Amino acid sequence: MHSAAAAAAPIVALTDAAKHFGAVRALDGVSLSISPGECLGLVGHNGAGKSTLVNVVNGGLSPSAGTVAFPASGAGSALGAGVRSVFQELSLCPNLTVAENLRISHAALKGLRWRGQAREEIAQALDQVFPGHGIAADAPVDSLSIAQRQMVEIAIGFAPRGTEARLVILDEPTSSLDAGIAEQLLSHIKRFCAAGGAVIFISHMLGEIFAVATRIIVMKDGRVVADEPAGRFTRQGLVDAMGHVAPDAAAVEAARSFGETVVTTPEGLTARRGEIVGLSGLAGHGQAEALARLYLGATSSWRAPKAAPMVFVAGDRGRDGVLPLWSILRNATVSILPRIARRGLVDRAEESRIAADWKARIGIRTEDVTNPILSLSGGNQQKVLFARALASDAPVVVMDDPMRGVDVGTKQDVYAMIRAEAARGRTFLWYSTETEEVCQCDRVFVFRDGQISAELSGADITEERILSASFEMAEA
Amino acid sequence: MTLFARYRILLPVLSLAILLAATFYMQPRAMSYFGVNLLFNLAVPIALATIAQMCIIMVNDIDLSLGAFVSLVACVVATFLNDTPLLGLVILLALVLAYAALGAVIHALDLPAIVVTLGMSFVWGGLALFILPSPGGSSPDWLRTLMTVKPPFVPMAVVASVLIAGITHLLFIRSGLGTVLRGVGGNARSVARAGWPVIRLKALAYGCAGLFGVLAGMALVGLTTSADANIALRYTLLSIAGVILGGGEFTGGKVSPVGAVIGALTLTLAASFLSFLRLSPDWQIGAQGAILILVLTARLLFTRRDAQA
Amino acid sequence: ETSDKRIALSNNYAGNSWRQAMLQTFEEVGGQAVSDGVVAAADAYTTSENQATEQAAQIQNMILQGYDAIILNAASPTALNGAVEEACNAGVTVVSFDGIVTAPCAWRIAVDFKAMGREQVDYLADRLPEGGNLLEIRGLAGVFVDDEIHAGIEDGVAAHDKFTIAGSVNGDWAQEVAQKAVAGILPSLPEIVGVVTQGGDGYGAAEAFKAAGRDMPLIVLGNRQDEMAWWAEQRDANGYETMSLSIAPGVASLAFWVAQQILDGQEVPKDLVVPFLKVTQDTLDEALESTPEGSVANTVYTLDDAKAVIAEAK
Amino acid sequence: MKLLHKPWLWSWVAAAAAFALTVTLTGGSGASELAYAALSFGAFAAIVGLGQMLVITLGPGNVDLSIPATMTLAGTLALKTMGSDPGTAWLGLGVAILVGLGTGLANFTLIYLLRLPPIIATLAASLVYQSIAIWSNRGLRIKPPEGLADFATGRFFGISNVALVGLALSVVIWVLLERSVWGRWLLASGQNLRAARLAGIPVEAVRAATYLAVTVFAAIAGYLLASFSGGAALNMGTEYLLMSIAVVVIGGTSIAGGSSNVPGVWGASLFMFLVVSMLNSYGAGAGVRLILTGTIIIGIVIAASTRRATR
Ligand SMILES: Nc1ncnc2c1ncn2[C@@H]1O[C@H](COP(=O)(O)OP(=O)(O)OP(=O)(O)O)[C@@H](O)[C@H]1O
Ligand SMILES: Nc1ncnc2c1ncn2[C@@H]1O[C@H](COP(=O)(O)OP(=O)(O)OP(=O)(O)O)[C@@H](O)[C@H]1O
Ligand SMILES: [Mg+2]
Ligand SMILES: [Mg+2]
Repeated sequence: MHSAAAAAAPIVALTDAAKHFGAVRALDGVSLSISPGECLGLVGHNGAGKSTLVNVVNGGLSPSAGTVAFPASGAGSALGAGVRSVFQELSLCPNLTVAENLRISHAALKGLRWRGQAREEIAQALDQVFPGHGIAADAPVDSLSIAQRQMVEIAIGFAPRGTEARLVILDEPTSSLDAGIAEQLLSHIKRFCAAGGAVIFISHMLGEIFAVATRIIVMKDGRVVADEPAGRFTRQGLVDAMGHVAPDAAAVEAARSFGETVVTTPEGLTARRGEIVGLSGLAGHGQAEALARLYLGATSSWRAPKAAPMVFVAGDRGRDGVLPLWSILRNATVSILPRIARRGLVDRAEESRIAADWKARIGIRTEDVTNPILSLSGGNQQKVLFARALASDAPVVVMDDPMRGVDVGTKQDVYAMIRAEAARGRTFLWYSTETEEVCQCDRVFVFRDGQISAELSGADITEERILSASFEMAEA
Repeated sequence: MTLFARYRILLPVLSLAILLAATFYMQPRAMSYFGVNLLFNLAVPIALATIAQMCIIMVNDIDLSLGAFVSLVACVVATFLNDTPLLGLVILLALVLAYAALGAVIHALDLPAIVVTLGMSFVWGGLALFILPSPGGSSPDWLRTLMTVKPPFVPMAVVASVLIAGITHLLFIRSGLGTVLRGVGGNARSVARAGWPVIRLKALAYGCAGLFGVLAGMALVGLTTSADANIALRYTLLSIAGVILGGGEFTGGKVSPVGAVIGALTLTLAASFLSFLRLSPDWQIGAQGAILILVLTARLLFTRRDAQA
Repeated sequence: ETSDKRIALSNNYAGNSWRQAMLQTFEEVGGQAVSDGVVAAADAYTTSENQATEQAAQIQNMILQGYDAIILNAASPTALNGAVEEACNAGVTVVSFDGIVTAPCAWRIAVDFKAMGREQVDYLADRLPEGGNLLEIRGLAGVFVDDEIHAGIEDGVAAHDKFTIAGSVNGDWAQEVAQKAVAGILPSLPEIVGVVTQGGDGYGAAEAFKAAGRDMPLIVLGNRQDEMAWWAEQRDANGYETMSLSIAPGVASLAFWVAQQILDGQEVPKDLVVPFLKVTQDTLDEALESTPEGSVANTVYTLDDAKAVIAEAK
Repeated sequence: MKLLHKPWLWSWVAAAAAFALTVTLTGGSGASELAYAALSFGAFAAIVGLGQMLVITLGPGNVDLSIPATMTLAGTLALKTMGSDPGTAWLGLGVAILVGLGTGLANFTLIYLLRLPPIIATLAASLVYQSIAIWSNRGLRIKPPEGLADFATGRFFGISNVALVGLALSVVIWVLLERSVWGRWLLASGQNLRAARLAGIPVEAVRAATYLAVTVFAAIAGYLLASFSGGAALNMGTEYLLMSIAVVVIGGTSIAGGSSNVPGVWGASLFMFLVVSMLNSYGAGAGVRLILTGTIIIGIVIAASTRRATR
């Protein structure tokens, strides 16, 4: 299968492409070509330059050096060459309906009946990629859950839109999808490539990469460090190539003892002192809402006590976490200001000390913590949000899918940090779309339709048990 | 309740209906062809100005110069368009293009629209003073005839409002290009990524605002028969209030042309309703504020907002 | 016989003491007339902003409310003509005063604003035989009254060529604005011998001159109580001498009686002229005494005054 | 060049240019007079501008249109309470501040409880305040007590007292914004209200405090202005509606929220006074004056923004 693909002219060819942001070499001389029928898995640590590579390919950024060409179509622009992108951060127009969003990327839809055509086309695309999706073409996007939006965006990426999609770039498309939906996407990618399309698939979930990629590229610090057919990699080999020495997936320790119950919610969610409680189930079934309610209920919009009772780690960075005008330093310390203030004034020496400490502890990739937070890659921004929460002494930490876009190596570090903090008596409530993370927990609540459908603990926490609890009532 | 969330237009319609019923109850004389026309004819230029403001709010900007612009247009219409129609037309066209250029500049240099339009309000005002240092001019006859025409059964004001609402609905909600324009307000980046020249879209939105501003100025002169440099200054705030009353939002490209027209009618009617109440002069001004608050509070009663921060 | 007739006052602005005095006079005179059974109603309406469009709507509402006469202090002499014509067509009598309208069907009780400007310069010419530089404080740009008074002042300066207008600022008829504008232009001006104003901004100008440490020029005042009090103070201290002139807010009562006469079927010419109210050095104490603190010098017109004004115009 | 990147630079450059142009007209004489006038009148704009700046820092859509009405109401009620009696200056100040607190509280109640957009809420509320001012005093102009009037028009070491009050308030605001926890909270809320709330910031308290601060500042300005100009008038605040917004944005504060700029407010306030003085001095009519003022405002914004972009 490989030789057939290689024979055709590549859809896109990069030669020595580089992109510099000031001193940062986000992309440092990459040569790469993608042929029809290929599914390219792209992996690398946070800030390796994956998103930058994608933006150079699709024309969003022009390279500082080197060239980007589209030999197969001979077109001058990515759009003309049939290159489509699904971006790491959601990029639909929330005020428009699903069908209207298709119209944005499908300029050829014209005439009086364009609405009907758009509806039909998007419905078809959704049916094809995500059978049984349950998304109406006339629904305004802002009424959809984050997973549904991601699905719409992927469907628009694959939709015919007048011309044919030759290369679809998916930048961490599964980060907010649950396992079942992600599975649907993976099988669609396989079908698409088999039919002669090409895909660049970026993910930090190595399992997914192995499941779909025909070729895997590993990036590190703006360079390609490995580029081989998928079959030549093992999981460990991949992790080594990325430059992380991942500790063995830590086995859950034998049942620990916990303190008194410190959290109870109307849904029946409980957590004890020192416990790591997971929230699982299909995406969009009320886990995030339950956590937000819990957090907003426990804290006040009117008072900020010196010792906060609870802190929050956001997963949807842009919406819930990052303060975009500020430096890394100020973003990291914003939650602990009352504690480090004297007579209402911030103690700036203490602040710098704490920020430097956490930069080291959590490995934020930056030279200077006074750089703007937006100069960090997605995953590194996420680490800042972790630092913000862990730096406070709040006894309860609420985490809303906090590992979105965090690379494998960092994840392991963070898991360890969480366990250490839990051992010191902190309680964690952790919603995740990834079963692997849920398995790190002491106790797991599975959500379905906004209610708890199962409570698992200890050895019961297995992928099968969780999946069956997620679907149980659906089948009934 | 979800009914109101789903059909945002219901609420503006309902507030207008209630206010209208109250007005008719207070002043039965208003319930006639003649009465309805008197109640609403001055709402026609306001409705057009509100649509103009909506075009700007649609792309996430706000226009603080609209009132001054409509005043300038009124001065041009009452002088040049009346005396030398061709020159007048050229000037009006130039004004529309100036608005479009403004949109392009704001986008290209990434300027805050609120400041640029604040500055432009001085410029428009100064130009208007040049044209009409003191009130005067007169409406072209055809315009006066058009604005005072008496169609059978339904008064001009109602016909005009329905036409404005219908046409702008087609233009901004139903049409493909209108959808893309709203997309610019929703997420300009994704529109740009889809290959649209956002700068031209912004220019188009501003150009539309300029066009409707010009129409507002013309309608106004047709009704008042003459102009002065300060004639429409209050349209700036009135148009913003109209867009919001009509269910629009300041950011995110959420606007409704039909709602905007209804908002303009509601604002006009609210003032009439108050004058039928015959309050003491001390409180007449305050009552206008109170009724604005009241009508908007209805939004709270019906549309439940996310409890989240 | 007008005991069943209803009269409304359409007012476009309430934001200064002149307008407040006007509203108060109308309330007193109108209220008295209602309780005497002369008319059935005399209601005052004020718009929230000083805008012709809003006032046009107000007039249209008055038509709907079935008033028999509307007396009108207009935001614009021409921009209300559409609404005024609607009113006339509906059989409503429209009497405009102070801010008059040009619609042919309406009555006008006008002040000769041009003469007001001219008289100021004439007075200065009298008092300052050797002439010199003048500072002009104008009102709100783009408004009819401002243009008229300004034209009168220009006429006056043309007639007395010993005067030149060294500087001109817009004071928007607000004391704070005038004070600020004068303070801003003063540093660049040569010696000023006289200040011509449009009323209500003389005190602001005086404050600005004082703050700049300049010699106090001859400032023509505008009948506000605080201006006159300042004048009296200066007079007592150093013999300061000037004059003050403006239209009396009580002209609303004149308009009321004129409207009543028209409704009564009397023959009334369309154009009436009302003299402005002038305060001189001799009448200063008298005027100060009769003006409430913080208000404006006023004259209340009676039915007989109205009849006299009508007779004079015939 | 670090200086060239300061957002407040351009308003100061423009103010200096307007000053120089006016002074050249007279060949240098009157410079100190002009500077004194600019400082004292600029101070009123700066005081209301500082308040408006805090509100604008709260992010898009946050603006207070009730400033003129609050100034008028505070001036009116304070002067009515004092009634020209000597020794009542502090009482009057207290009344003015109470009025500011009252209108701010009312504004925020509309914004918070009724969830009205601030533009509309403050606009509508200001009509009510205007009515209260009319009703309470019928437009009568009461003179301030003599001592207070002397203070308001007086000077100390050659700088007008009003400007000194303005400068003192500016220093307080500057320290709050740059150093205090409250300032951090305000700046964070302005960037992303939801994220700020989830980071544990008491965002409603911050918003409430800000909406109270702006009206208190407006009230103080109204009190001073009424004392400065010999009494409160119903229209005394009118010109500060656009002025308060203009000085904030010309001064380089981002309208998108989350960043604010105290020196810029002063530069812009001086500029707004000096540009009118300059154009008046050159004999420009109202039309020319407006057109040039508008053009210069846009010019400053463009200059400031292209600097930002090349950073
Ligand atoms: N606009 C920008 N300005 C400055 N630096 C940038 C900018 N965009 C990206 N960078 C830097 O370029 C590097 C590569 O970032 P990129 O977003 O491509 O990483 P990534 O591999 O996608 O990481 P992640 O997995 O965390 O999304 C990072 O160090 C980042 O800080
Ligand atoms: N650029 C803008 N100009 C004017 N008004 C704006 C602007 N952006 C937002 N607004 C409006 O100002 C109001 C307050 O803004 P704020 O950011 O606090 O909204 P919000 O209360 O968070 O909105 P929501 O709850 O609807 O998401 C909102 O009604 C918003 O629509
Ligand atoms: Mg990335
Ligand atoms: Mg990532």
